[in-house]
Amino acid sequence: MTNEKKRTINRLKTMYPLRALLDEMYKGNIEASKAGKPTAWCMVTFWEGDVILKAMDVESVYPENYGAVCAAFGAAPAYLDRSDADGFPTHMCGYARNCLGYTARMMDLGEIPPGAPMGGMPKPILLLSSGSLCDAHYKWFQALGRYLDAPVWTMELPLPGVKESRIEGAYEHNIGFMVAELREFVTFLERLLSKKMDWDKLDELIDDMIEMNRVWYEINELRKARPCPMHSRDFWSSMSGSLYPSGDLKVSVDLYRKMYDEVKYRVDNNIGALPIEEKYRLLFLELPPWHSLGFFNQLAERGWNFVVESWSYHPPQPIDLTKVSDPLERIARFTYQWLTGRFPDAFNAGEWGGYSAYPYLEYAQDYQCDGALLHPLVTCRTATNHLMLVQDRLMKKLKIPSLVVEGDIVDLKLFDPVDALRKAETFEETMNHYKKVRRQEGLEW
Amino acid sequence: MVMESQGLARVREIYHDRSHRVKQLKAAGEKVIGYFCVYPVLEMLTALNLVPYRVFGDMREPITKADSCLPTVVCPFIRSALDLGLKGKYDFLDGVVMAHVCEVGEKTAHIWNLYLNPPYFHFIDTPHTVHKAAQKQHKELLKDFEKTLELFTGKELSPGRLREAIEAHNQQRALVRELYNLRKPDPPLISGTETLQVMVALMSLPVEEGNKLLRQVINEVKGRKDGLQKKTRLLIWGSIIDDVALIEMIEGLGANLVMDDTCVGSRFYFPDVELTDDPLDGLAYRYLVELKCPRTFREAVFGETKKDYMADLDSRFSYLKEYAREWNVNGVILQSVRYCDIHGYEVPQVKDYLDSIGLPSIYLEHDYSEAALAPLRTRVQAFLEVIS
Amino acid sequence: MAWFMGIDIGSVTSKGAITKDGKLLVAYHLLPSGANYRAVAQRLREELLARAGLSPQEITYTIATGYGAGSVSFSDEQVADIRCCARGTSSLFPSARTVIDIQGMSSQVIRLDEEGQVTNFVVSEKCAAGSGRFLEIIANVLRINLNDIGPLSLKSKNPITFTTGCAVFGESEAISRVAEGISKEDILAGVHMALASKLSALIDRVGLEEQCAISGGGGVNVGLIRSLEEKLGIQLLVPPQPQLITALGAAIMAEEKQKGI
Amino acid sequence: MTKVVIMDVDGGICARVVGPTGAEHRRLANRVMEEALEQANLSFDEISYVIATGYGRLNVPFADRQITELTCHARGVVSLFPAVRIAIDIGGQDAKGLKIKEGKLIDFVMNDKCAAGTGRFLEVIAAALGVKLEELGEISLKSTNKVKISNTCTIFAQQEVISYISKGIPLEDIVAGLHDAITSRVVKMVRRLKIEPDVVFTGGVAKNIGVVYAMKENLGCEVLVPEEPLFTGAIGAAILGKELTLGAMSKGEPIPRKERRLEEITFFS
Ligand SMILES: Nc1ncnc2c1ncn2[C@@H]1O[C@H](COP(=O)(O)OP(=O)(O)O)[C@@H](O)[C@H]1O
Ligand SMILES: Nc1ncnc2c1ncn2[C@@H]1O[C@H](COP(=O)(O)OP(=O)(O)O)[C@@H](O)[C@H]1O
Ligand code: SF4
Ligand code: SF4
Ligand code: SF4
Repeated sequence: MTNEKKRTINRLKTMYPLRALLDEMYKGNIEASKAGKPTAWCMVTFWEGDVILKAMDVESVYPENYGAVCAAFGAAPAYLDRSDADGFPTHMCGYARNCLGYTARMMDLGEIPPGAPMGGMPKPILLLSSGSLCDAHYKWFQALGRYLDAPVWTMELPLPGVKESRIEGAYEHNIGFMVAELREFVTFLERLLSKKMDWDKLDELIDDMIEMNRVWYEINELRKARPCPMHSRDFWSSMSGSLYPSGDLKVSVDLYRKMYDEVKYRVDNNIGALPIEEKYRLLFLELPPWHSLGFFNQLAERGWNFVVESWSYHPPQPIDLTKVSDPLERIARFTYQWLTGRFPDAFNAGEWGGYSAYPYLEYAQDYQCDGALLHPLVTCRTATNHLMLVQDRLMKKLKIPSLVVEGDIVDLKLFDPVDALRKAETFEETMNHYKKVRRQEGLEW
Repeated sequence: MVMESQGLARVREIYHDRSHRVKQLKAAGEKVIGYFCVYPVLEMLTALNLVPYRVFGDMREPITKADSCLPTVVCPFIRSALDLGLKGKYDFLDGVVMAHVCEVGEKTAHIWNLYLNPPYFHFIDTPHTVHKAAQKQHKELLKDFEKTLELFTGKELSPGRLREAIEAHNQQRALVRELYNLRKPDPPLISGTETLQVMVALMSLPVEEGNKLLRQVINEVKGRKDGLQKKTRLLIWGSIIDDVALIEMIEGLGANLVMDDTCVGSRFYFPDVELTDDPLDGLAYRYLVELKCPRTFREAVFGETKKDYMADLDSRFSYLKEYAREWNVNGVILQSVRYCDIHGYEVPQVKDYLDSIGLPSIYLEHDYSEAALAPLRTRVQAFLEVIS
Repeated sequence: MAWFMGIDIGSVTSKGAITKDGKLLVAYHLLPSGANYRAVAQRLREELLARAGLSPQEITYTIATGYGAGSVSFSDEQVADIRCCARGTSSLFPSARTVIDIQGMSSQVIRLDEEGQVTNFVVSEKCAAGSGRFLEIIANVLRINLNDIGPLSLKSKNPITFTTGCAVFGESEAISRVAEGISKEDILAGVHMALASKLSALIDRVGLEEQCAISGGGGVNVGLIRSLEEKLGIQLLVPPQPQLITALGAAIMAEEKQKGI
Repeated sequence: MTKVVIMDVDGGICARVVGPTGAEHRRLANRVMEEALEQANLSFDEISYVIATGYGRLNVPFADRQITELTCHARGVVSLFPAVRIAIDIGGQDAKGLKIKEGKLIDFVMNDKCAAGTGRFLEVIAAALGVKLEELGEISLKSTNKVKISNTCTIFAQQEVISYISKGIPLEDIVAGLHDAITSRVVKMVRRLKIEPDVVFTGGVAKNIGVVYAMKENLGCEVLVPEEPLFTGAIGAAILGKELTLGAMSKGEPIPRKERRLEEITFFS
């Protein structure tokens, strides 16, 4: 925390309680499991499955997040070794391999491995995987079948192309697909738990979830201001509230409202996230180097403000769902909006890259970015696949340059802060250059 | 008059100059549609008189252009295919159909559409499970596909024509199975290398032409006298193999590849399409449920609240046991291109299954590059030494 | 009249330059870096001052760069070598839009604009087989002076193909080729081709734009230049003292900094 | 290195010779072979069967058969340690891990691409330090505070090591750091095989007691080293040769020898 003391970034006070939610989640999981409450391991299903589990009183644990935790605590190498030994190719997702190794150890010992960070993840009764965005999500959970006798439910999510999404009837059959999927899932859960869904509870939970995301969306809208009032570091610290909703959602809604007030106050009073002049406004993709976040403080000292980041961790643009009475349809429409909300604009712009590239073109303009910092990860295809495309689109359409700094999610040594800083220094020149180019081409904000 | 070569000689010709024939057809006014992987529904193309042409990469050509829009840590097969596209080698295609096979396949679809902008392009967002809802969705997606095809060709896709196309493709599948039966004797009548060349040729021709060629090949192979020698019999499983280099290397080390579970082989051709009242039902079912590629998630008994690992393996992989028995296999080569998550996660499970039925196996990971195959030689050779 | 100093402490060679107003080069010098970067920086400074006939106080601003920049106690500022290299290149070749910089430990490809500002760049991995070091190693086993490897390799008619991508194994391979009676020029030409193809993979990552210059120690080598030109199908801009480019750029940046450009 | 083992019909070793491989595999293989014959007091014609293995196995003109080093190593290791489950072999050209079950090779991993992570790493750096390979082990055992080698590349690690020397860091700490660097690279690779005892460590590098020590530390388990770790592959090849010969004889078949061409045998005159 020594970096914090120097105050290179003005952290939001309201971020801390949101960040604490994550720690509480791990503690809560363990306690709940001791109290005999069932646990499901979930892949980030992006708003689809988690509320349903909550409504059925099932605790959710997020192995993907736990991968980051293990990496940060230095516990990952032992788990990775174990999964390598079990024959899983090493080029695959580090979080997945971490989880496979962890699970193998847990099943060998018959209990949570001693020394597991944050108390470990309790044994699940269900694996809720997702067909969304990432192949590792469902293949990883399928592979866990080797150790766990828990059933795997793969939650479907349509991922249409921009043009295909506009074929007549496509919108509705995609929604219909999601609703049918969710319904089948509820039926399955009812059988698994031998109890009935409490639809009223679900209804309320979904409204809370939607409201929480609306506030969260509004907070991020405020970041378009110059100087930007909130740094990506604060975003990353508080995003877990919406991605891994834990505890009472009403509490989270309240925390986000407080955050909104603080950010609003800053905007009204022209207070930026940097104590010094904001020289460069940056866009960040995708997962940050969790272990080297101090790197962002070093950049902050040079006047780099990170004003917006990965669209997939951002909430959808709000749409009116009050007239949709079926709660499952409400989640479906909410989630589909998150995926395809920008498709009409993408279509008009002729950007077939869809959700993987187009949101960044909008962000870069709306948040007036000077450059993008891309962080390809050796073992996370999903966070890497589209980066070259984004780099190319940003340059072609908006003359915004990108700096590429390699790293990994578990092999923390791959990110070299010294080298990264050397590149960053050079990149300032590149950003200056393109500022001029944009001005010449009438693109400058 | 130039005599058309026949049978395997013609296969070799096509293999070495894949696009020659479709370019002729194109010059004669036909439209050629490229497709990736095994999920685009070919019958719908055939029914509209479009010539399906499978898009492959090239293991012999260094990837230079694709790196500007795909990172190097993804499947080199897809990178290579896109690279060829960006180099203009697929410019003769009138359209391209891609499906959501894997994530990088999906991303590449959009990149292809954006950068190569073919006159026709369609992406089928094939579901990831075989849930009832997914099957229904798949049919809806095929209807979407139908709409864009009709718009492109200006013709209507009639159920009658679709049924004829299904029959023609089923015919091809039956012939391929017949050819594969000729690999059952010891020694097999046709080598793995030749078989792959036949498969590649079929994927480069209109279906009826392919059927004719297949009949010639089968007759020729049946009449062989001085064929192959008895050697260790292998099955090969895994990600795409569209070039004979790997197979040739393995067979050159003293083995006969007698069976495969890859998508330029049995995985593509074995399941038939059932002729249902609405032909789209049979197609939607076959292409989602019957195709056995690890990109589709399946569990032992769908919706079952209990799980049993071995039963799960058995329901997913028992066809491999059948193959091994019928083709009298001594060992299995599991192979995957590097960075293929779909196959990577599957490997330990397939291995567990093969162990459980007492079939030795080895896993090879390669870079989809002919030059980089050399280090695998020793591994394969040692494996052969161990199992024989 | 003001003078500016640029010091580039490389992994192999340390280079220095003094410029005066208007970016004119007045003195330069090269020394092997050795193990003690601090000492070599001092000696370099003394030698440069002597050559320019200046006293230390007459230097208005000094910029240090390169692998050992942190060891230059007398510098006013440190700047990333990529920027210095771009600036140095641009001062000699204003038309250059790409520069390939081949150093002893790694290589980098830089894209730049008409003012010598970096518009894009890539840096290679730290593997000897992708840097100038590979050439040193092979020159050493063939017992050829580094200065001669370029000219000699140009005589080759049948360059060998290296089967390994590792400099250490490459060294053994070169030795066995010698034993097989293969000529030294064919081996050298082979090394140049091997390095050129590694570099071209690097170039592909940022895209090549003409005009393209070469800098760093690799630019001293006509054989490597030829192989690169063949591989890329273009003609490279070769500065008179390629190794010095980064130091020159550092001195130019010193002038810019001092003038607040 | 080139090694030759001559074995009698009962599995007894009559000769065991090692020589450098050097640039000219062919001639040297002949020379080492000659020496071995001398040691065993045999003529070449008296050898029933010759198997060549290893990286240069195709360059042995007088062999009846070539078999990969993986199979030969496994055979050799099993003959010495029947309970072996994992064999780690680090030679000068490559490093490999073998997984063995009931005496049979069932899986393996290998690196022959990057010299870091093979014995060559130590050769190169020992030469730079002016230390003999044989001495590395003893030296490193004295270390109390091993350094961390930050460069992966052999060449740059060599440079790094020299700078440590000039900074006055004790030689033993540097050497111990080197042993740790090479061991952790190899172990990382071998872990894929799921390590279970007995673990046997062979190859020239296993002669280095410091690496053996680092290996134990890295694996967290006991490591067995044969008395002559260099010869494991050659012993395995000899055993396979013996088995082939005896197998053929018991079935009354001719020994499946290659025609030994005369001009090659004249090398031995
Ligand atoms: N006289 C020469 N002739 C040919 N190549 C040379 C010569 N001098 C240096 N080199 C090459 O330049 C490389 C060193 O380049 P340099 O830019 O000085 O590196 P660094 O900045 O890391 O010290 C050497 O590895 C060698 O390949
Ligand atoms: N006496 C020794 N003491 C320590 N290390 C040795 C000794 N002899 C050989 N080595 C190591 O063994 C390596 C050679 O091993 P070897 O198994 O003969 O390899 P290869 O079969 O690939 O030639 C050398 O690189 C060296 O690191
Ligand atoms: S590959 Fe990336 S997105 Fe996919 S599970 Fe792993 S960390 Fe998550
Ligand atoms: S080989 Fe794997 S990654 Fe590549 S296209 Fe096929 S499924 Fe996708
Ligand atoms: S391959 Fe060779 S040159 Fe490259 S890092 Fe490894 S040891 Fe160094």
